[in-house]
Amino acid sequence: MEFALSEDQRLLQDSLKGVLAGAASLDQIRKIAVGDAEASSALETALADFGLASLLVPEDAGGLGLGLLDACLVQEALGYHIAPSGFLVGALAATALGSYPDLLNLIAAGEARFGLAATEMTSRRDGAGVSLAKGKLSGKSLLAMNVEGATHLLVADNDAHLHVVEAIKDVVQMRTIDKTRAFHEVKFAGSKPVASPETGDRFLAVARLLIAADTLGAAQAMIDRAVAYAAERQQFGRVIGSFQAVKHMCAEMAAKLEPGRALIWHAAHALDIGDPEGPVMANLAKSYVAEAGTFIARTSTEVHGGMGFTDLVGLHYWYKRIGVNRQLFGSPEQARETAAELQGLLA
Amino acid sequence: MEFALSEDQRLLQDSLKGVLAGAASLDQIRKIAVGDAEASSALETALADFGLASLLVPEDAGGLGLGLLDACLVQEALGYHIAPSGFLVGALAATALGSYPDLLNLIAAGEARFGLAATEMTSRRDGAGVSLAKGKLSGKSLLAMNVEGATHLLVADNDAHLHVVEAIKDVVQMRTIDKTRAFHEVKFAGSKPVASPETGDRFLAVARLLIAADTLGAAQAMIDRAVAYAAERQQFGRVIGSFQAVKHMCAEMAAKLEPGRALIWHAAHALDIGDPEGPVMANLAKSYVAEAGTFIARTSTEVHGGMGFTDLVGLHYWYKRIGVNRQLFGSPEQARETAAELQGLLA
Amino acid sequence: MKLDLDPEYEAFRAEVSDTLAKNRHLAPTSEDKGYKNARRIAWQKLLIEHGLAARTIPKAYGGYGGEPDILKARIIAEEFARTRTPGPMAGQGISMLVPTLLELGTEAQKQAYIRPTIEGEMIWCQGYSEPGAGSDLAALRTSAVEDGDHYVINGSKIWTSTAKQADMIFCLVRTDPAAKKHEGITYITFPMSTPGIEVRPLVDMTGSANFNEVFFTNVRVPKSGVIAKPNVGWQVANATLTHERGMLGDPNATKARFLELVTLMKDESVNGQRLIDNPLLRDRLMKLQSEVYAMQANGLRITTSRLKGEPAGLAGLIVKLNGCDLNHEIARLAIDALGELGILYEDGEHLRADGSWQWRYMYDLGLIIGGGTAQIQKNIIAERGLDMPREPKLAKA
Amino acid sequence: MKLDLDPEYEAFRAEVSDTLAKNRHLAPTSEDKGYKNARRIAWQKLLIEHGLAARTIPKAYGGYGGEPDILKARIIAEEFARTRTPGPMAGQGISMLVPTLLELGTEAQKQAYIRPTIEGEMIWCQGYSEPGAGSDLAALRTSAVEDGDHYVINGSKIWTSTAKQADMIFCLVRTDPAAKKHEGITYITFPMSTPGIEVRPLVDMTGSANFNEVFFTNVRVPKSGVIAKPNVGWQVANATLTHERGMLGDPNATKARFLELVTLMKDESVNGQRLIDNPLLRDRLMKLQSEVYAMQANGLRITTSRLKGEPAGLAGLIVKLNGCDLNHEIARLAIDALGELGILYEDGEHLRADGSWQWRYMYDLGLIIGGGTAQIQKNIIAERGLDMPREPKLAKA
Repeated sequence: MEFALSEDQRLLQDSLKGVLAGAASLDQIRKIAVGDAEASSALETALADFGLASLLVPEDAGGLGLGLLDACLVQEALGYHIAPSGFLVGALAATALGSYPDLLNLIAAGEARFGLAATEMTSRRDGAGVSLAKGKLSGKSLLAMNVEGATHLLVADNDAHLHVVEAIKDVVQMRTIDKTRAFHEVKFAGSKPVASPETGDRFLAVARLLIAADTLGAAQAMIDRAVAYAAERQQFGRVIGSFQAVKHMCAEMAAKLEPGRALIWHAAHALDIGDPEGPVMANLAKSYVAEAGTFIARTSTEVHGGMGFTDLVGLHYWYKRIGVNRQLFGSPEQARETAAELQGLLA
Repeated sequence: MEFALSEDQRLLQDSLKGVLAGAASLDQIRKIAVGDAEASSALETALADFGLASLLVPEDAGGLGLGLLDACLVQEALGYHIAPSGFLVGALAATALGSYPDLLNLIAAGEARFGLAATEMTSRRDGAGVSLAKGKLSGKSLLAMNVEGATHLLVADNDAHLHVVEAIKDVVQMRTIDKTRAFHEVKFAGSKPVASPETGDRFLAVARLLIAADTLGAAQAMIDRAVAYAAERQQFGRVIGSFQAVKHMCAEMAAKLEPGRALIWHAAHALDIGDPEGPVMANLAKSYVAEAGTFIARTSTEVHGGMGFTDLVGLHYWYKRIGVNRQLFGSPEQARETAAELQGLLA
Repeated sequence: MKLDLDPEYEAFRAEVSDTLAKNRHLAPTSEDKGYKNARRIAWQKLLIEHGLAARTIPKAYGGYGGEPDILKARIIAEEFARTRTPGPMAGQGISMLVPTLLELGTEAQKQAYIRPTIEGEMIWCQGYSEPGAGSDLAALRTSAVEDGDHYVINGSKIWTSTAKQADMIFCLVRTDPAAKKHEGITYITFPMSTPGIEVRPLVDMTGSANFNEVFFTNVRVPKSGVIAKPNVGWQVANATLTHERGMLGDPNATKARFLELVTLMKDESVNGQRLIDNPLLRDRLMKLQSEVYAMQANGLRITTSRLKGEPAGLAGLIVKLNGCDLNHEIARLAIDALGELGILYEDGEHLRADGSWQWRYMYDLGLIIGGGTAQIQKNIIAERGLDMPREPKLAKA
Repeated sequence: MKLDLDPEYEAFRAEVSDTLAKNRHLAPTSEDKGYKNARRIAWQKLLIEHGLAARTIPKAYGGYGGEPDILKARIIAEEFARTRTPGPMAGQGISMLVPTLLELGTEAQKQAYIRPTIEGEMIWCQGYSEPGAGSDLAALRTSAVEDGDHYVINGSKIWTSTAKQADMIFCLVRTDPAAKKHEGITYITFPMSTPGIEVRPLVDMTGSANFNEVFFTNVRVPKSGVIAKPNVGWQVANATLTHERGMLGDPNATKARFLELVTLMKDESVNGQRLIDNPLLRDRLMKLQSEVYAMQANGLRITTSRLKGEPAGLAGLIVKLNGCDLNHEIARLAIDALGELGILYEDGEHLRADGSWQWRYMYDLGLIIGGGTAQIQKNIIAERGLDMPREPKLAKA
């Protein structure tokens, strides 16, 4: 038995972090946030060169054939560096499209790039919702992810069935607190699915797990920054990190987050080996890390004092990343309810 | 406008605290907890001499005609001194029986002593429940209060209607963590109500408000004890009250509890003057103080370190008082749901 | 316990209401923007004339000259709110500088500054905090060196709101670097037009610049701007600082915000269910209501203490800590209740309440930190409210 | 990542299971009470013989003489649990004194104490904490004054479990009052039958005496009881203390408790509704489950680190803080779910699970405090886990 990352996995994460330290430095992220196309495409190219697109595509379809645990490590690194990336949606598509080798080939070759319109799987509001009639999709979906530049969209219909359609033009950007990631409203007017994969409970579980991994990374960055700031900042003639209140705030952040890391590993591994508890664990991981993240986002900001509130140290990018992730793919409460349902605890 | 206690009210509370400092010293409470009849009756006599029984009975029925705010001050003092007393149930009876002057006269004269069997108003379990058929009560009620020595019982039937019956013999003691207050299972076999008062939302609101006042007192005592202990106890060459972590624990306890005091005053006054928001406030007060109390019970014990866990300092009497009060007359969640219902927020 | 007002006050309320009704047509509208807008200044003067602004400022300095009366002040505020009439001007000049001048200014300073300030003709900003001195405000290092009848100021300030618009600044500077931390500070006023002052907007997490940084490079200012005398600036500033801290966490503003949240949860639906019909969200809402009501009752207690001239004690010390946290939690529930749509900001068809819930969720966190972090507040509660020991002195490293 | 075991270990599991099945009829039953019960001692000896107890203790001292193997130890524990077979004896003699003796005892001490201790013929208690020295353990003041080849001990100890039953005590005493706090302490063993020792049961909030106080009045004990040498007792004690702290917060025990709570909430109803069908209670349950699963996964991570001989880092440092709190919260939910019936205790028709939820709710709070309060744990996490500065030294008062 070995509950730890393999040498390869550590290497994967470290080398990706190396790439991100350059292409997703805070300076670069600031540029991306104000719409600097050059910075965006430099990051995109760096990540494409790293081979992220083919990571989860099986080897026989031309991919690297890695697993969800590897994907979580990638997503954690992206969250740590608040890097925007199509990786999450691509990974979801790769795991959902197992029975569509042609699409997988395109993904592995970097020729198919997926967007995702699935918000209504968990929450339908403002008249949104996509319905399938006579083999065609109509309706609209809110807060679709990675729509710009996508060749395909993965869409959830009102019965929570998934479909793949080719790129949709009728989109409107929806501005959120997170300036680094783009979200869109997408309107479907008779699109014909090119694929309709069956994924059961697994799809939402994987989506929630990956977003949890993203929050794990972002929250870890906020802890690291708080500890580093507390070691530098002087007040009342001593570094603030020597005040028991500040130490305990940092200790509480670490104590809350660290078990979330192990839970994500466990959930990812369970999904990778087909353990039936995998989806339960993934939903619990989303809940656990979202709650820990909310606490850490606030607490790290408080440790930074007034600086944490300003744009000067840029801490707010992580705060907002965590805040947005909390809501994506459903609230912590919804994830817990799904976990209860998967265990047969609902009446 | 004056949102403060009157001189009379302060005097009432101070003089009662004076009585309790003697008759309900921790030594006396320890005796009562192990069933020392002499200590029990000394306390009972002291409180009877103080005139608690007639406090809420209108003047024209021979009572003092005081209000719920006064009753809350009394109950707070009882909670502060973890004193068992029939005051709460007596006060409930006095406010419920406004249209039964004969019973009020008996209460004021100390000739009627009330027990209360109303747990099933909020929670029915284990086959408990009291039903009225052909003018007679049958069934059983759990965790009835102040049954011993009672001449009358105030009973809630399954439709949440109240009735007064004469003393019931068929009772079995139910042991709880709180050794100072006695609870009983009561079986009704055809008792005939001598009164059936209508009180609407007010009855449960008053019950919850009074139990909140009891917790307020007990929690205040736990804060006072923690602060005093922290000023005495030395560790690592200094009093522990000089450690920021301990100071902040005490500050958090005080910050949580203090607004609860004002809320109880406000709710009591609103009920006294017939403000329709009174029952909402009383339910919110029960919720607020129960949650603050749970936090304080644990935190004060932690400030006391190992001593808090032992019987030596007796802190656990307050811990248990708060723990039992949390459940009595319904959980904080139930109180919040009642408040929502009273405001028309339920579908 | 008595929550209604004496007839005298009810009569006063009627009078205020009447004055507002009669003059409301003169009030500025949303068209009247900016600090020196003529209609806003005229309105302010009218309010002063009727005793609805600058009520307790002596007539000699341009005020109404009324007696201090907390209840009347509250009635005035309530009537403005109830009738939705634009209220009197606010700002750090009016709320902090003027009281300081009245207590410690020279006659010349009072004559020069109070009238234009309360009439809105002179805008002030505050220069207290510095990048290196946050919670430890007295560690400020902006220096003022004597040069004849002037001081030459170098250094920088942060969290200076209205610095761009201000005519004048009231500022804490270090005039005696050799003195103990609290004893070498001077409270000084000078024009923002003095050469050598640079104002840089300070963008914060909300995305806008609600504050500024102010940089001083060899700024020569006359000594006549000193309030009281040199090196007692810490004491001069402290009285009004306490006042500022008390303002954060106003329970009536919190209650208004809570009521907006109730409306949101009754009006919005997700998956065909009203938000308020979700038991988890409703329970959180009611828990917040219990806290809102508790803080409101706590506020009534404080008002009564003030009326009696008694110290508010613990009830007063906890307001900032509890109130700011409660505001943040109200915003947090609103965002959680809105779910995915709760992340929207700035504009767009699906945005709710102009994005104000997210704005508040961030800005309120700023307020939790600003004016004394939660940790500083807890120190104060423990030390002043519970008489616990102060932080022991450290050995020299 | 690999969560199943190698075939070698699966074979070992089969072997353990087989041994237990064959011998289970010899195991003590609920009739076999008390520490020196013959059947319990015989069972312990049988377990040692089969390598299921005292597995890594050398044969020369009565153990099985096996190699340390964390996985085998885990398999053994799991098989006892799975088959509900009474496990090996535990106690502070076996878990703390024996490892200390093996590392630092003289040959004579090892010969004299290890075999009877692991066989359950010799019961030990621990004398570390004192009423005046809780979190600050090294502030202990029980004195041991030399008198020829003896020490004379005066003082008192607290939190001494099994003091009533113990034959022997291992104890920290101050032998050099002039030395620095950590440098004048000696680790000494002596019989509890020595004249001058008084044991008083210490009743705690659960209502029972789970611990004792021990008072020493001129207790004369031979110097031969000293482990290692005089005045290094702090170092001697420290290794096993770390071990003890790690034991608090075992995630498997927590998970078992959680599963009992799930059963309770499925089986119990109030107002005709199953507890688990109450959305607020169910949400709290699932939140706890996420924490239980996280701590369980965290435990697997620690086990792997141990297997590799690597430090467990933060994952290890947080176990006590999180685990004890989680246990307390599980008990709290059980009580809240039971509502009014949750306050019952001791006995009675309506009592659930023998009152164990209330007992745990209190006892677990004791564990949050014992073995280092939550505040001490947070200091440790900050200083050792996050490399934050230690508490600065204070100026002399």
